[in-house]
Amino acid sequence: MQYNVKIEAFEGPLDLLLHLINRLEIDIYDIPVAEITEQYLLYIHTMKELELNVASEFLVMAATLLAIKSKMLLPKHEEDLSEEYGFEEEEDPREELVERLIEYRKYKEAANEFKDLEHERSLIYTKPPSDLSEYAKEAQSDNADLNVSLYDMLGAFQKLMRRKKLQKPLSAKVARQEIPIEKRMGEIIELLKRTNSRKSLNELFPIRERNHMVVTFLALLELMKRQEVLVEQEGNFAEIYVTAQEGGAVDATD
Amino acid sequence: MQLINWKGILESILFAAGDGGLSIKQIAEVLEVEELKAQEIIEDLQEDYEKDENRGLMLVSMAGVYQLATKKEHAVYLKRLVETPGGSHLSQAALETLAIIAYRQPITRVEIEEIRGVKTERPLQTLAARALIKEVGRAEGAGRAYLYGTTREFLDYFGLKSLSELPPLPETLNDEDSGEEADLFFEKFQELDG
Amino acid sequence: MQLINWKGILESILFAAGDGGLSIKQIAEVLEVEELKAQEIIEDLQEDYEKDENRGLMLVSMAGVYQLATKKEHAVYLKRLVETPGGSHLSQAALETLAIIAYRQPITRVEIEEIRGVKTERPLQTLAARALIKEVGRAEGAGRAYLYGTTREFLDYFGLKSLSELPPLPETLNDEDSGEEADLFFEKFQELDG
Repeated sequence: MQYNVKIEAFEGPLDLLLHLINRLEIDIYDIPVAEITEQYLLYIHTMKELELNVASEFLVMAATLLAIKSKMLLPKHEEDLSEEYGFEEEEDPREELVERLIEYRKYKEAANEFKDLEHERSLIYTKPPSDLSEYAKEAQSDNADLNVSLYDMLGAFQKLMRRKKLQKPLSAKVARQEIPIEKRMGEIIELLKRTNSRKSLNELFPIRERNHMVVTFLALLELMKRQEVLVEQEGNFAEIYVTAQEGGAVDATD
Repeated sequence: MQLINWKGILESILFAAGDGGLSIKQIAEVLEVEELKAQEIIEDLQEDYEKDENRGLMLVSMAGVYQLATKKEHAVYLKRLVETPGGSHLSQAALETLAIIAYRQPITRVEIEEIRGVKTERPLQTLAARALIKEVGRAEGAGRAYLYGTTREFLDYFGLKSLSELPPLPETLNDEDSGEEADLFFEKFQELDG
Repeated sequence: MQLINWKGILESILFAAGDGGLSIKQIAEVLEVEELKAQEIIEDLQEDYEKDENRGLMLVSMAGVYQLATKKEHAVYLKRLVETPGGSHLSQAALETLAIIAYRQPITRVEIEEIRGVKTERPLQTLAARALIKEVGRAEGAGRAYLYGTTREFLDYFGLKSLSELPPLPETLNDEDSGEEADLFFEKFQELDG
């Protein structure tokens, strides 16, 4: 499998050719076709020996190279002939291939620059938009002004996915160090008493990390069992609220 | 002379942690200092924010978690921000929410909030008001929460014949997370996608 | 004397907008100032962030919007917050395809394949799924093939302000040798085989 990965380091026949040109220190404008064809075929041969799936493009290129090679071998008199007819420059059978290689090389290098940019960008972190519902009036209902596309939606989603990775703060480390339920119970009681108000269930799960959420949930169950907190819901589907019970025994300072 | 700019680093990590915030323990771990030292840095930064009127943030502590928030006196500008939707685009928050609903419907608000990591009431209101989403039923179980899905208008607006025409999501996006608890969500996506 | 703490207010609203960012127009509207004045405030705040090492943030302009982000030098601390630092990078095939699209847009799949010399369906799918490219129209002529172009997310992903900020297309070859390992391997194999 490892071999497979390495051979696939070549994006295609042009990539492989560029690599050979580089390695053999060949002038791209004056490629020794016989030599490079031989090297190229050696790679293809080896890939086949390894029973790797050689993409058809590689075979097409092999045929192209062989065709160029045979054109290059055409008898010399033809060149004389063309000179007689006044052609300044005989068309080089390699020309088209060289142009393709040079064109491809530009983008291959640009891809490397993109890779650097990608890395630079990965060093900075942004934050999700804040929830501004407390500032909101009624929402707008006309879509004529909307002016967004599916791609804007997907783009927003990509941002979210990239960001998500940061929203599991230290989950590995935290997972190894157990959060004591007792401690979390203390924190919850402390919060409820300090603010002296009821809290929605949502507010009691400030850390969106599985372990912490599970511990918080268990802590709440335990507090309910011990009648330290009162849990209420006004209607069937309404928000659930938690209030501290008077005279609870859990020490808030712990 | 202080060689490490603790306050700057603390500001960075609190900023990136967003509404989730960080506990003193997490802060101490990331900064690789004792909790006592972390506490000191927190208080230093808190004081900076308070003293300097050119700063728009404050450092608050809620339920044992520290997080950055905007200063109360700037509320009027935030209100204006909400009322001035970005050149009449949907907000980033609304677009995210819409994407999650589009690909994972039917889905409850709580599930959406789990994915986004922030409260999502306002984006849901906006999307419902614009008829891009609607309540499509009720979830089973305790809360019988509303389930949201996309509407015909959603398809019309984005020029889709059906939901199956939604662009596929990337398969490789989460390769690195393999075996990690977090991405049940993504597995679900791939099932849908598959 | 300055009565209104513009910088603080700007910090507040940029903080709230998060990675959605704000355009100069939105900023001017919310602050109720001229765009020129808004620009000035932006630059002031930018300078504050840069000069003060005790600040962990910077004000960047990406994909046509201003947003707050953490300073690069704090990346090492932020990485500790994440379980799998780095995230999923684009493959070489995807990067090549994207480079061709970025410089040659609008462009059809066939044209891309001519340049790369290989089939490019999969990279195109990946890029579209990651919202880095989109269909921007149809080519004239027989097949009426889709034309591809880059998106706002593309600019954001690479931290570019606009397409005009793309690095110039390279013309000269560097002596990079990415396939060295493959070579060694092939040589070994040929020895064995021969």
